[in-house]
Amino acid sequence: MGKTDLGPPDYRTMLPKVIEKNYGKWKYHEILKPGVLKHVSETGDEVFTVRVGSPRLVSIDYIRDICDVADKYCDGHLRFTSRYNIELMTPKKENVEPIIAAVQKLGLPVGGTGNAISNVVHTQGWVHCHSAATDSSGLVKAIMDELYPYFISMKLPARLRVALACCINMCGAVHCSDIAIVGVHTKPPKVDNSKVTALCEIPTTLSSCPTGAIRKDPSNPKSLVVNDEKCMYCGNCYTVCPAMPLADSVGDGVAIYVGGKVSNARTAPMFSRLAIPYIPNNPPRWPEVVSAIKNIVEVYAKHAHPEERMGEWIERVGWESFFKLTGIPFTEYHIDDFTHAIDTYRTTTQFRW
Amino acid sequence: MGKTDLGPPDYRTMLPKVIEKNYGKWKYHEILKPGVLKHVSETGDEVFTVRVGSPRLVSIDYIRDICDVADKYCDGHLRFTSRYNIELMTPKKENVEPIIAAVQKLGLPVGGTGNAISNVVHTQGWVHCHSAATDSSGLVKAIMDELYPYFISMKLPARLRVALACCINMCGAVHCSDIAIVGVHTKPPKVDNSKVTALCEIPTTLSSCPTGAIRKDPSNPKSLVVNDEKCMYCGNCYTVCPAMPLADSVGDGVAIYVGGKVSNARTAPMFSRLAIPYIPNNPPRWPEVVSAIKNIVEVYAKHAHPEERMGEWIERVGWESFFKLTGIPFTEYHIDDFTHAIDTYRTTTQFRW
Amino acid sequence: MAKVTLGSKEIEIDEDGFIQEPDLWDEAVAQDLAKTEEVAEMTPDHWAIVNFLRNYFLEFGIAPPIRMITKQTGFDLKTIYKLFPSGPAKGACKVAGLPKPTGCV
Amino acid sequence: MAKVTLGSKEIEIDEDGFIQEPDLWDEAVAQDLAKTEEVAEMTPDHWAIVNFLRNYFLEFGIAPPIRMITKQTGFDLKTIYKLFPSGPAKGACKVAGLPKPTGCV
Amino acid sequence: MADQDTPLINELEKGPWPSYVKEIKRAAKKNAAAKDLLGVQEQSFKDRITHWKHGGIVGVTGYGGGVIGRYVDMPEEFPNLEMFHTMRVNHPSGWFYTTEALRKVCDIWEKYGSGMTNFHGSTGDIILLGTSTQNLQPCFDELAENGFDLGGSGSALRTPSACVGPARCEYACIDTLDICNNLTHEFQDEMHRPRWPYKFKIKVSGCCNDGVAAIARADLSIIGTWKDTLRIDQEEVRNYVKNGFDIKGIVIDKCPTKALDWDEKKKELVLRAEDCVRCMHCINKMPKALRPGLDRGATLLIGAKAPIVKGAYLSWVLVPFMKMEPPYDEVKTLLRNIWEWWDENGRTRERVAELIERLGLKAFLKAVGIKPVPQMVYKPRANPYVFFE
Amino acid sequence: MADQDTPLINELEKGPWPSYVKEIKRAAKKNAAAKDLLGVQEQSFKDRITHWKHGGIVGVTGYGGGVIGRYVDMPEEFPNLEMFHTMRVNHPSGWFYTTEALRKVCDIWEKYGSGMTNFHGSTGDIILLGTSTQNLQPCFDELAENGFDLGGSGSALRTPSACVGPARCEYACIDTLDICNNLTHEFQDEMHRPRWPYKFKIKVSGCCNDGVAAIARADLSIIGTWKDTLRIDQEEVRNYVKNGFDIKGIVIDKCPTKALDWDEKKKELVLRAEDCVRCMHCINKMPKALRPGLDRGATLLIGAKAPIVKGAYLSWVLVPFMKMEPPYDEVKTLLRNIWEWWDENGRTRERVAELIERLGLKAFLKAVGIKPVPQMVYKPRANPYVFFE
Ligand code: SRM
Ligand code: SRM
Ligand code: SRM
Ligand code: SRM
Ligand code: SF4
Ligand code: SF4
Ligand code: SF4
Ligand code: SF4
Ligand code: SF4
Ligand code: SF4
Ligand code: SF4
Ligand code: SF4
Repeated sequence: MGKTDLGPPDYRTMLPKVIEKNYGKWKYHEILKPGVLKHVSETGDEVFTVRVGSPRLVSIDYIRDICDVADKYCDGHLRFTSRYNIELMTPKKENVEPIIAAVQKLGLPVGGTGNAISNVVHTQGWVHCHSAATDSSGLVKAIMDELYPYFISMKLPARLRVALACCINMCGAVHCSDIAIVGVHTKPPKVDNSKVTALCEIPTTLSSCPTGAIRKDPSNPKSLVVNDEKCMYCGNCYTVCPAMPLADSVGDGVAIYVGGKVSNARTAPMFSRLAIPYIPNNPPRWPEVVSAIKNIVEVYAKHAHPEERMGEWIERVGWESFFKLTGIPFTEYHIDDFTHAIDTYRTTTQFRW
Repeated sequence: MGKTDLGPPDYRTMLPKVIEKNYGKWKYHEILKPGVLKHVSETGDEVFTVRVGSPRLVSIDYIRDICDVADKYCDGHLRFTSRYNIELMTPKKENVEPIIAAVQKLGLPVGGTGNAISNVVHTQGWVHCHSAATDSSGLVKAIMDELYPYFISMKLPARLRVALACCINMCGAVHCSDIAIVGVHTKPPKVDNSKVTALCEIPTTLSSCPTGAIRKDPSNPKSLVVNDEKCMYCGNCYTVCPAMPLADSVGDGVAIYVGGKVSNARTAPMFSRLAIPYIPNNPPRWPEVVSAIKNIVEVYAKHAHPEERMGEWIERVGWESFFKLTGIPFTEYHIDDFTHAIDTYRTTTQFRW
Repeated sequence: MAKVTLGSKEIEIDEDGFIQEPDLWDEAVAQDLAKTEEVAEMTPDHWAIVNFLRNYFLEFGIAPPIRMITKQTGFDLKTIYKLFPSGPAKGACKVAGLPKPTGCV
Repeated sequence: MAKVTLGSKEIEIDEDGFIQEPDLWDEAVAQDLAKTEEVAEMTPDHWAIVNFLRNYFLEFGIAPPIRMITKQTGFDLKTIYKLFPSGPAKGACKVAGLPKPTGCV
Repeated sequence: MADQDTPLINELEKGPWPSYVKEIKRAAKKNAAAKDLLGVQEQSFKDRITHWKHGGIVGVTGYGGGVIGRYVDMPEEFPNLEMFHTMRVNHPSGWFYTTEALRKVCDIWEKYGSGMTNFHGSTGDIILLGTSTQNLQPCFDELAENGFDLGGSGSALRTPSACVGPARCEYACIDTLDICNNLTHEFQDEMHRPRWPYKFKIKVSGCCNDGVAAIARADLSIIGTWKDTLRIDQEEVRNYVKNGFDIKGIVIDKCPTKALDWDEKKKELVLRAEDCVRCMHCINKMPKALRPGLDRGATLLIGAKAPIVKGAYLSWVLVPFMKMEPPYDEVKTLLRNIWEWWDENGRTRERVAELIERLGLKAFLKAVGIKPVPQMVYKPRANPYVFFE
Repeated sequence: MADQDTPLINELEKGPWPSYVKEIKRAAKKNAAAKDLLGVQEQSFKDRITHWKHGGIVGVTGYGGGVIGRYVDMPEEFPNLEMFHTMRVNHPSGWFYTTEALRKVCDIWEKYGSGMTNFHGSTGDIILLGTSTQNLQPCFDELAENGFDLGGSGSALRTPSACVGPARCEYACIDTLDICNNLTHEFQDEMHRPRWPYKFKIKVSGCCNDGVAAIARADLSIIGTWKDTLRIDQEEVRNYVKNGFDIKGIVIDKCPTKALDWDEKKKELVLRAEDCVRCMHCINKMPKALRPGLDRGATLLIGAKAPIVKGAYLSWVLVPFMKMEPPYDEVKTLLRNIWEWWDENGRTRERVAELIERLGLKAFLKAVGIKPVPQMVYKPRANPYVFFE
């Protein structure tokens, strides 16, 4: 048994010199152009940052390529952002263009700053997770190919955060994103009763279901039945009981939620809310999902005021206008029927036609 | 058996002539002074209305007195408002002052219009109801004696609606009033098991309790026990089971809620929210309740913007400011712990110190 | 509360005339109670309703909802008021010896 | 899934080495399972934990929460990891023949 | 009951606001029950507790409601209150009366009751406060002779009410009085013969100022509105501004959707009509200059109630717009559909909103045949728990 | 796996955004598991379904977490994926690296794993994607040799994360990196040896722009703020305005509490300090002119999580203001109190917010010793259901 409980490396050993020196002394910043930040310190020092898009799921050789660039222009330091972008920092303004050239040579885009669409926070999908109702890296790639112009520019009314989770466990801040793509099942779990006893804690499984859809089979104490009527395919039972898979090649697909945010700027953080309840999976490029997202982005770009996030725009014009402007049909699925549903009902005569 | 299902008298038989003639044709109105409205019709006709405060709980002789005034100046017609005020209407401007003089002779105030405190919507209290945790007419009288200046003037930032319910059944729009006074019990019901069988449906009683505090006594199937810990004195069990009274001469009192509204003007309707959890009953004049209300009204009058209702003012400045400005202590009781409590928690870093 | 003679028994009733000693109820008591509720004579139709009420109460501990009464007895509400002019709650339940209804009926 | 010999029996295990035929579990099986989890020898302390886990599971159908284990056995978490280096979930539960824990433990 | 016997309540004869104690004393001069009422009120002030017993089922022939039975808990001390029932008398829509009709009610009540009344109860009935079981039927019969009927109580339709509306208000977008009167007459059976899981209330306001507080306390609210654009008389707007009216502070800044601007150059009020959510505020503040549009109807909302048992509910939008013309068949059909579903599925003492919450708005809409529209909600669901069909 | 065997995923080599398929192909050149990964991905694209089996409990000696066990469901077809576990490696606070450290991780992963990684996982770990049970321990040992340790998984403290903060952001009101690093080191045991009802996450943002989305996904959020007044450099404000910046549209009108005005005469930005709720917006838009105040600390919020089981939660205010200075004892004590109460009362798989909702915020506050203040709530209760003591 080797060392344990070492903890992560001390960040102080990782900081570039200019950062170390000006730690806590930054005074202001400017965005020189998409993907390029300049931070100015009270000491007069400056640091230039080139932000580089990344597919997140990468090979070690990719990391080594990036390290080569950092070694060359950034004194052997770099960082990643909270949204998987790479940030290459240098105190030397003259290094900025070479850095850009170097990463572009690697096929990587520079951007994601200011009023842009930054990288998509996402998850494992069919690359690693048993729970996935859609793929993650593949769908993100398809989406970002389309949204690419918004990554390398800053022409949106405000920043727009896209996130994707391959199932409703929602690994990532998907539930509070301007646009959230969520993998959904639409069929109840198929119980494999031969495995229930060996694999599952029955009481845990019963109580895992938010709607109480799972009962013991009265005729067989060691098996479970699902009341399909009461099931809304959340997969929570499957999480605790491997004998209840609910993935389905026909039923699985994607839902789109919109209007969430996390920052406390101007408005309080908001949940993303249902825009499109279901689009079937259509790999490799999910064209229906991609075009639905594009439509939403474009309608937003056209109608929002400057510095207005997606959710702020929708709250201002009303959800009824959102559905009208995007042409997305409003259905019974949009009306909440879970625990706090009643709080979403419109208790005023104020609305738009 | 006489006539049944006659329905109420047809309102058309009750309308003054000027109203009949200009029905649906009114063009605009003015408030000539507190308690006096002038409505102008598209036909050019005018009707003058004198609004008169009333204690609501009145003798038939009082009604006859009013009828005398109406016979003299209003061609034998009058109406009541949705808040118990009397409205004496006449097409003749010259009748206005005589009407005012006549009702004032009866000891009745003229006012309640515009940015005033109108009559208090209230309930039965100790005059008629078995469920009352406080008196209604008595407490209202004590309050209105104090708020009287606000009835006969229009000096508040906006209209201010006061309502009172003698128990949390809340007969009246108490739950959406600028200031709501509510009779509250603070002790669990005392079960009279000798009466339970004869008087109560046990299953109904058990299921009446929102917190599940009532159980059958395991040792005696015909009797009930209350888990005092789980009881929040709502009295719903008493409503269905007379054998569970919870009135208590020491425990009963009054809570004050603020900031509700009903109109859809500017903002959506709002619930009133807890300001003061409990003040013991102190008849005949409930001085603590009266002065607490006066304080709230005065702080509101001082700080609100023009045309800003109590709740709108509080939402603008924040509840933290409301408690600060009024000096009312914020306690654990103010924090919701019922079904939708979580929606009241502040999910943002935005607040005032 | 007062004691009155119903079906030749002394039975305690409340102010509204509902019997307070449910165990003493029998058909004779019902017949006398009916008189207090403007029911001149207890016909089979009356009994159908009273028996339904009583059996339901004995089984479930509550008076049945009106919809249940009309569905199960086949009498519509109009007919029930004809049979019991003071209605199912005040009239029929009283005759059936149930506790005074608070919510339903 | 694979069959392996544990306590001189052929028992099916899953990829993680958890037995799939709980009815075949006995002390000998436990002893063999322990070896796969870096437990050289099953001491009374080991048994105390394993028996608690097993009894709890048989009674309630679930593995006990960690807090329950430490409270009931008197061993703190550090000690449990000393006894079962792969921890209560992977180590002790496996030895006790429980289904593979998902949520708790 | 002599004055010196009621020192506590005598306190409430003082002060500027008219005194109900004086009123009871007036009635007490003629009526023994009213006299005892003084006593029991004093007693409650002393004891700080109510002296009324729980419930009572009394009534008139052919009705299941309309009377609240009441008995005092100290019948020895207050023998005239042994029975002290209230009768709920349905008011004419809008609470308009001729003095003749009112005097008639007073005379009848002098004959059969305590002489004390509430004008009105908070649902809107004339409350005749205090009579005996024996007097109920003759009192009712005589009221009926004179054109008055009882209102609702119990698990029934309750007395609908309406704001003054077109009778004396320029804002009214629907004929509140006619709607109220028409529906009340249509549903007499539902009002007088309780049959549902619980009570059901209807209130009608001519505009969203909501003068009968429908949105807060009616199971079905009918609230006037318009579909076209509010009307602006620019000349009158200018007059307001000329007279020093702070149009920016009072109107423009307070429009909830910022749909208004004041064009200082053109001296014109500019309205972005598609943004107006018809909140009435600008009209309220400038009634001479602004008026509702002309394509009028009602928004129907469902579900308000007091807190028992699940906490209070405000109504929410059910039908964004419905034309309101006699005989109001569309709303009548809707009401019947609602009642049918509620009656079939509701538990005892479950208001319609609670049932909808329990079974889901989706199921309710399907049952009453209404299509989901975004106007029904503030926002779509945030959770991913969708039941697909 | 030859190119022609993966026609579907090959499609994703096209297009402007960098391609993860290309990355897998790069790794596949050196590693058989990565090669099979291409195959299983193609298979999933074809079948529209995942090919990974449920769960797996594997790990390293002495730890109860840090590894996610994974097995493919077609082991015959993809023998190199029979075991394909991921290792969660705790990142240095702020995700700063030397290339030396990074290269080291790459080398180790080349030796023991598939060569595929996530930089980073959405909790913030370096995700080393795909290795066998046998390789876990040696890989871990070698990581540890080189200064890296595992992050959290299971019912444990998860890897805390922090925004870049004072390292490169002028807005940071607290030392996010130091706090994150300090707490992570303090609670190694809680991270590596699961013991609670469920997972617990901590995230640290330097200001309420919340660069790590703490408020949406951390059980405890530590978010920088200030108690005094934001600082205004009027000269720089004037510069903005001079350069055509729409101060009214972009800043004044968007201040949530209307705390700002632009005095056109004095050419000054006027701030009503008591109305500022420190939302950062005006500072964000005029970073050269405006800065946070100087009396700094953090607002602590509790409770965010994803939707399983009761719907998602956003964090809410627990401590409006706490000074944040090493060794951060106050927050450590608070964390221990929270965990103690949660662990004692929580059900299996019940996050702390769900427990608080179930037992009441009141009980929670009492247990952790925090006084109720109005900042914790948007509004007081509307219902009358108060439990008096
Ligand atoms: C690098 C990073 C912090 C880190 O530790 O990694 C960062 C850095 C900055 N953020 Fe951020 N934010 C970062 C994630 C976030 C997040 C979290 C997220 O996206 O998941 C948020 C919350 C987003 C949300 O609300 O959904 C976030 C909300 C903001 C905001 C508030 C925006 C708003 O108006 O709602 C600002 C202020 C602004 O730009 O006006 C801001 C401002 C900034 C500034 C300008 C701060 C500064 O002075 O240095 C930095 C450059 C921003 C830019 O991209 O233009 N940053 N920032 C993160 C970059 C992520 C990326 O690669 O895109
Ligand atoms: C790897 C990662 C996704 C990614 O690709 O980035 C991930 C992957 C999984 N998460 Fe997650 N979660 C990951 C970040 C998150 C986040 C985001 C965060 O931490 O900021 C969330 C939302 C925040 C939260 O905690 O609520 C998240 C919410 C969940 C949930 C729902 C928890 C809830 O209370 O609602 C589950 C379900 C569960 O716990 O059983 C879950 C479960 C899982 C499991 C373990 C699947 C399972 O049911 O056992 C996934 C393993 C996938 C695999 O095969 O590798 N994961 N998970 C993230 C961790 C990487 C890292 O350590 O850096
Ligand atoms: C007479 C009455 C209708 C009736 O059928 O009886 C009535 C009559 C008028 N109301 Fe009202 N309202 C009446 C109850 C209400 C109610 C219900 C209540 O108080 O329980 C409300 C909702 C109150 C609430 O929100 O809590 C109500 C909210 C309004 C409003 C909206 C106020 C706001 O800004 O929130 C207006 C518009 C205004 O005055 O600016 C209004 C305006 C008016 C106007 C000006 C309408 C008109 O043009 O004639 C009338 C004279 C108002 C005045 O008093 O200055 N009326 N009005 C009611 C008088 C009650 C009383 O005696 O005080
Ligand atoms: C007389 C009146 C109060 C008043 O003085 O004005 C009244 C009096 C009673 N109400 Fe009420 N309610 C009266 C209007 C209301 C209103 C207001 C309204 O209708 O606009 C409400 C709130 C709106 C609503 O319906 O939710 C109201 C909500 C209640 C409730 C709570 C219902 C709920 O669902 O939360 C109860 C309790 C119950 O039904 O068991 C109740 C019960 C009662 C009872 C019958 C007491 C009981 O538990 O049996 C009271 C009889 C008192 C008595 O001895 O005379 N009363 N009650 C009002 C009827 C007068 C009239 O017909 O005009
Ligand atoms: S979102 Fe669901 S499917 Fe995707 S990684 Fe998380 S748990 Fe797995
Ligand atoms: S998928 Fe969700 S709703 Fe359906 S049975 Fe499983 S836990 Fe219940
Ligand atoms: S509020 Fe309560 S006490 Fe008052 S009249 Fe209504 S039910 Fe009776
Ligand atoms: S008063 Fe309310 S909470 Fe208390 S036992 Fe009765 S019904 Fe339950
Ligand atoms: S609700 Fe509207 S229409 Fe009715 S009286 Fe009030 S202002 Fe007039
Ligand atoms: S009615 Fe209301 S929403 Fe419409 S313009 Fe006037 S103030 Fe604005
Ligand atoms: S959260 Fe605030 S302090 Fe941290 S990086 Fe973002 S803007 Fe800077
Ligand atoms: S920080 Fe936000 S609240 Fe404070 S003045 Fe600036 S914009 Fe207004």
